[in-house]
Amino acid sequence: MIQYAAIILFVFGLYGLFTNRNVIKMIVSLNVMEVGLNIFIISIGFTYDGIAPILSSTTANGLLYVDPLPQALVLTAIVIGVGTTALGLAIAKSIHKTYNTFDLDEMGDKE
Amino acid sequence: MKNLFGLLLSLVLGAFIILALNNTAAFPAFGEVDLADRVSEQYFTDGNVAEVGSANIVTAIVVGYRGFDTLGEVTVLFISALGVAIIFGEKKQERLDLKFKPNFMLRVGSRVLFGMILITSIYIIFHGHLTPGGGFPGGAIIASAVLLLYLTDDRFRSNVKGFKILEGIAGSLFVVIGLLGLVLVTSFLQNFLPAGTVGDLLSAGIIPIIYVLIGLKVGSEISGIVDNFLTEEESA
Amino acid sequence: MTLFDIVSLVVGALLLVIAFLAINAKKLINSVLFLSALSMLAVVSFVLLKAPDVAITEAVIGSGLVTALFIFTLLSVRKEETK
Amino acid sequence: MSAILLVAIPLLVAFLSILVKKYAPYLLIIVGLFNLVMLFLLQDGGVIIGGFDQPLGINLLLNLYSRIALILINALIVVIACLNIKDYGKYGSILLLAMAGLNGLVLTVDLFNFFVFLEISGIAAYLITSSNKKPTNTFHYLALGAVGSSLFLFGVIILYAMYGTLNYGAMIEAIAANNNYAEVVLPFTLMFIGLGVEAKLLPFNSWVKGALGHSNTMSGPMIASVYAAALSFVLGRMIDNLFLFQGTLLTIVTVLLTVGILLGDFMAFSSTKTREILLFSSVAQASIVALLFVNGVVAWAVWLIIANALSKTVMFLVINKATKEVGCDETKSLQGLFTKNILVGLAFTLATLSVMGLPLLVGFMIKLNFLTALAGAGQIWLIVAILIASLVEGIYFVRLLVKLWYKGENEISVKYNLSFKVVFVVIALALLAFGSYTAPMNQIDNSVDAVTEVVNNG
Amino acid sequence: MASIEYLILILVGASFLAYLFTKLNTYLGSVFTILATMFVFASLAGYGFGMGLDTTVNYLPWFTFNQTYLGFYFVIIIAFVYLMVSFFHPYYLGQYKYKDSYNMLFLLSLAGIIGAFYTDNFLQLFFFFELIIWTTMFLIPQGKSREAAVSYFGFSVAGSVAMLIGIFLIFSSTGQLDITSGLAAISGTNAIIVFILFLIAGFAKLGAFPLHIWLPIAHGNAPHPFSPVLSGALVKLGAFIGILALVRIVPTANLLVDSINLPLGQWLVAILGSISIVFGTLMAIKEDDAKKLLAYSSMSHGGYILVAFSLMNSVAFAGGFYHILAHAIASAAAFMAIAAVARATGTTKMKELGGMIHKMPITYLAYLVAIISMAGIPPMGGFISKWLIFMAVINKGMIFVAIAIFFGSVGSFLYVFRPLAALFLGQEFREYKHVKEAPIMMLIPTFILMGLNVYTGVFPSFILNFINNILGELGYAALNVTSSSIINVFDGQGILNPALISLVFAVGVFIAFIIFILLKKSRSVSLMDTYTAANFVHDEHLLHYSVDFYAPLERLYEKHTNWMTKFYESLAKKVKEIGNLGKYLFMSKNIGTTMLWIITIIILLLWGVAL
Repeated sequence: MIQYAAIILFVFGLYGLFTNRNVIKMIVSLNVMEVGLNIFIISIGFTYDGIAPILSSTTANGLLYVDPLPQALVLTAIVIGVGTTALGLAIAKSIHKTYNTFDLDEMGDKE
Repeated sequence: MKNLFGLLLSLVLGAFIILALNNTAAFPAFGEVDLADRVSEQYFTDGNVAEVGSANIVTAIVVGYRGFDTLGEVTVLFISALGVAIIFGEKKQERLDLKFKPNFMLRVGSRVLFGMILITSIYIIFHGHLTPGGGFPGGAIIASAVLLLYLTDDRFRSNVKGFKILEGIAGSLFVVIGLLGLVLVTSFLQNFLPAGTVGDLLSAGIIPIIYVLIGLKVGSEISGIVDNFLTEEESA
Repeated sequence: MTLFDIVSLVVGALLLVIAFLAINAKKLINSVLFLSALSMLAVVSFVLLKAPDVAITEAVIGSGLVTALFIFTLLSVRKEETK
Repeated sequence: MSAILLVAIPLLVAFLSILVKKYAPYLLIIVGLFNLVMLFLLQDGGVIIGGFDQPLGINLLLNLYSRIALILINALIVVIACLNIKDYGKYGSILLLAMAGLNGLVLTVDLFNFFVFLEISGIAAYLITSSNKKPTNTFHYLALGAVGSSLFLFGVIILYAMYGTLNYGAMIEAIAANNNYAEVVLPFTLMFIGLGVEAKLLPFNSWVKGALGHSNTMSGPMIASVYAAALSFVLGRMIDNLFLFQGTLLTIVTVLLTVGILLGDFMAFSSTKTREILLFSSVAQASIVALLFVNGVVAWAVWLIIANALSKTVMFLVINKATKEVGCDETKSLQGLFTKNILVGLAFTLATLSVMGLPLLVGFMIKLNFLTALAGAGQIWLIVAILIASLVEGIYFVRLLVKLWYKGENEISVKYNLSFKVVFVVIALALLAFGSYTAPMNQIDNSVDAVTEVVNNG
Repeated sequence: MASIEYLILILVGASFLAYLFTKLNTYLGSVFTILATMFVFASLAGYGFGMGLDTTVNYLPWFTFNQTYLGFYFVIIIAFVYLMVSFFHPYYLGQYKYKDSYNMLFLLSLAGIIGAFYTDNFLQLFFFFELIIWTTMFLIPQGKSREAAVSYFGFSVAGSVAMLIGIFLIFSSTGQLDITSGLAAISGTNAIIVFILFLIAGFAKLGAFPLHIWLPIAHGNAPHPFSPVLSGALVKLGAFIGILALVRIVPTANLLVDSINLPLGQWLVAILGSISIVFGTLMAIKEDDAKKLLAYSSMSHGGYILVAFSLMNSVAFAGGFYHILAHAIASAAAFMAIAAVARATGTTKMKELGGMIHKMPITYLAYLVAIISMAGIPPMGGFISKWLIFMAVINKGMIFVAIAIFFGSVGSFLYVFRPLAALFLGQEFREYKHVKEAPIMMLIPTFILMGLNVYTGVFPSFILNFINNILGELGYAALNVTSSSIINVFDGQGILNPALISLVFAVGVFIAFIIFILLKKSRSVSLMDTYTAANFVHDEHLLHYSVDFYAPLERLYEKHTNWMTKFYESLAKKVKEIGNLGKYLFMSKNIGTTMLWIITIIILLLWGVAL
């Protein structure tokens, strides 16, 4: 269920980029897409009855763990997403400084 | 109209992706993953666990097996911090004013809180190889502590230059540790310290060291970004 | 239907609704807040999916710092507009 | 000594360079030269990182294919950096990171690591275009780039879920073992489109117009030559080793690329701005390269990438410098640019003729050979499309050349520094030399095939 | 021992030397160019006739060469035109912007020509073709118009693109890249396509209908010393490609046009050739610029060549080959005469000129001889070739083609006479008082060409014997030529004795000359020495007819002359529109558009997998 929701979230991100002409909203859409992708990545490593991939002295060997690799990947992906978002926002701010609006449609043909 | 059309089209796309995944035999159904089919199973073998020495397998992967990814990820953050600075320009900047005047109590309170948050973050970073957490959340928490100071004190300006130096040195040390691995053992980022006992605080070889560096770097980078966002060009 | 299924159904539905609201919100600030909420829900789903590391990171970075950055951007702009 | 240094050293220096900002461009040049020396010293082979061999860890692979790509990338970055020390010195750290990112992109054989480097080089590219001072265009690039890399990651993750590995070689083997074409359509589609955004393939590349249409002497050649070359190289490797383009997927990809070739040149034909002409022509060229990879014409695709990167460097440098001084890039206002700069004009002309594929220059040999290869594969329709496009291309380039060589209404004077001229002459001579001496090309022909095997064995 | 590779390498080397020398001194460089061209022509003439060139030298990897009579025939004619034209260089280059590269590219293109006709491999053929195109392309804009180069290049490359597609079709269906065996091996539908593609290439280079519009633009605007090369030499490349297609591939051999026993493809080409003749003639009649007029005449002569080579018998082929030579000489001479006039007066517009005969009699004579040959009147070379072609056409019974050819001949009188009348005859302008005859260096080629025009008309046997060699090579019967130059075609149906005709003609001219001497002379008057409406004339007005010479005739078709040009213009516009559409669809500033494409394409690609 969550996996499907993740895919739809990803698609929503694309949809947001398709409809919105506002820079901030586009960055929001990108973030929605990233959240969707992250959940999807985690979901492909999930196992019913699996436990978090942390070994401890109390747990014996032979337990069922969820796949740790996707989690590691998502850690990386989240931080990368932050980098992109920060940069996007910085650009958005400088767009606002130049055109005095966030809306790409309202900028007119001012080259 | 365009809105609806786009929504429909993207929902169709979503449906197609879901259908395609369902039609794919090799794609495991949700929750029915068999680790034996994957590389991941090998991360749990005793030999590998002992070699890396980290109880948190995710940490073992992030810093150990796929440490190179993490270096790249730190670089992404670094480059975007750099980029934010370049885009905002390097002219003299002044702080963004706050709408309200913070009183004395708030300021002192936030200082105390700042210390506590910092300690938490240090804990998170140092236990990264044992419990969930590690360099990234830890670093982010450091940054949020700095953010707290920004929000509660309208005259607060962090030492941006200090962040830069910290950032640069932490990053360089990361690479240097990697290169030490290359020189001392055989490959880049290879562990050259004893792995210790799994579950101990002082275990997992270079993993805690690297996580500390990552924490510092992430913290200073995000703080730098926050600082950049909270300042603006001096209005002449 | 297990508890997990029910919770995940609710979380999934909420995710979709909030994402839709975030994308289609009229006001930018609402959009940003919905995004933050979305992030929080993502944290919930990460916990559900047994990924505590990711959950912590997402909680701090995704719903905390990113939202802060968004809001600062909007704030600085609003200040300019009022000038 | 290991190929990891090609990535690690630029990263280390980049981290340090923010402490000594002023010297960043000089550091960049030193690192670039160091990398070039390393590239001639290093031996072929895989590199293990972190002490864990694949599939547990991440591997790099240096072979002839990646070596060629790396030499080209690093050399061009050094050249571009040398020419722009004065004007764009503060982008030194960014260029260092771009170098690290692109080197990693070419070297890595791990799909997720590939994504990380794609992001590093991508963000560096957004920042490079931000030097154009056109924030909307940079944002356009950023948004599409982010979508592209997300799509790529999506594809990679699906592949991981299916085959349980992220390593290139292991993945290829797993796919071959599974041998079910229909299963891999979804991930390959997503990955191809994701890479296509960055590699300037047609329906996904609307960022090109803004990013290159207002480029300067740094961003123009960086994006149009270095990035284009690097992404073509990695896309080529993906297409040739990993992607199983068959059936509908093959048809649609071929159609897309063919349309890209034709429309790219048609769009250039209908442009009056010099930089737009150049950028649309490079869109068409990128599609040709991808099409060659799809059809397995690896050796000539590699040569085409190299020749294009060299020619486009010259062309963008010449035009962007002139545009900066004249203040407008309409072909009309650049008329007579070469009347005073005969040497520059000759280099530009040779570069253009090479792109057009006229004899005595390397472009001709490449064109003839890849067309022969396509003919051998029975792809007569592709030949027809490519040739029609190159007819159109020839016409607009000749129109442009004639305009630039003969005086218009206004006299314009553009001064090119000595360093620019040296670069132009060296590249033009290289284009001539490769064109008349064909032996090394035949060598590559054999060795690239061997490379494919090395990659397959991981 | 002369070798083809040596010649090419020498020319390439010489071209760079020419660049340096010209940079030092225009005159020096041009003289060097003359010497280099002369050397090459001499070596070709010395060794080539007997197929004595060495093909075994192999310094250039990848290149292999092969001598054929066919190739040599073209090479020697073109090299000769190059040599003649190079004599003009010292007097013209001074006025061009990039004179140093002019000489360089001139010599490089000659190297390309030698390579093109001596190669036995398709890809090399293409290589040399492209080399010729781009070297000559940069020569054209040094003249009047910049756009002329674009038009020349566009059509040339369209031609070579068509040829290359044909080559690769041959390669992919037969695996052959050798010219002779490749063309022999191709069959079936592919053969038809290759035939068409090669003909497109030939038509484009030859400037035949419907690919002719570059011809007047390029010829008319090219630098004066380059127009003779274009018309006399480079256009013949098209004839070469046309011959490859028409003679070597007979794709529709079983699709005969019954009444005349000719393959359908060849028949269509003959028709198109006739259209070229008629169209060129009509346009030439209308043209005001002397060079453009000659350009249209080249088009119409290209039509003759096409007709000749589509008739599939040795008489026609011989006529075609002979026409290639005759037209090369005649049009080179004509263009060079006009170049000389243009150099002296600075214009080629007929309405601005007149009376040059008094100032430049030798040039006048050269032009006169050239147009006599062009119009196909004895005793010039053009007569022989046209006679052969007439004979072949009539023998085939192709009425319409025959009508076109006769029309072209008659039309030739009409148009070639106009520049003669307008430029050389009539009254002279006062502003051209200072004009002198061309310098001696320019008169040398003028005399040589004049002599050759007559020689080819009076003593064709040497050349026809050589053409017999070519015919043998192509697998056709030799033409019956006696040593005293009596030509006998179709077993006595047509017998031509050029020497006799020339003698008769000479006697006639002599008688006319005597009458001219004996009768009262006309008085030469200046432009002002007249009056109209009882007033003296104070402005200079030309009183001879040089404008609207054939106004009533022109009125018949003036509305229908440029629809071809319009077609190409609209084609270019269409391409531009598609480009703009592409920009709108794919290069929009709107990110959403690209997202739409991404979504759509993924959906499209998943169609099969998802459903």
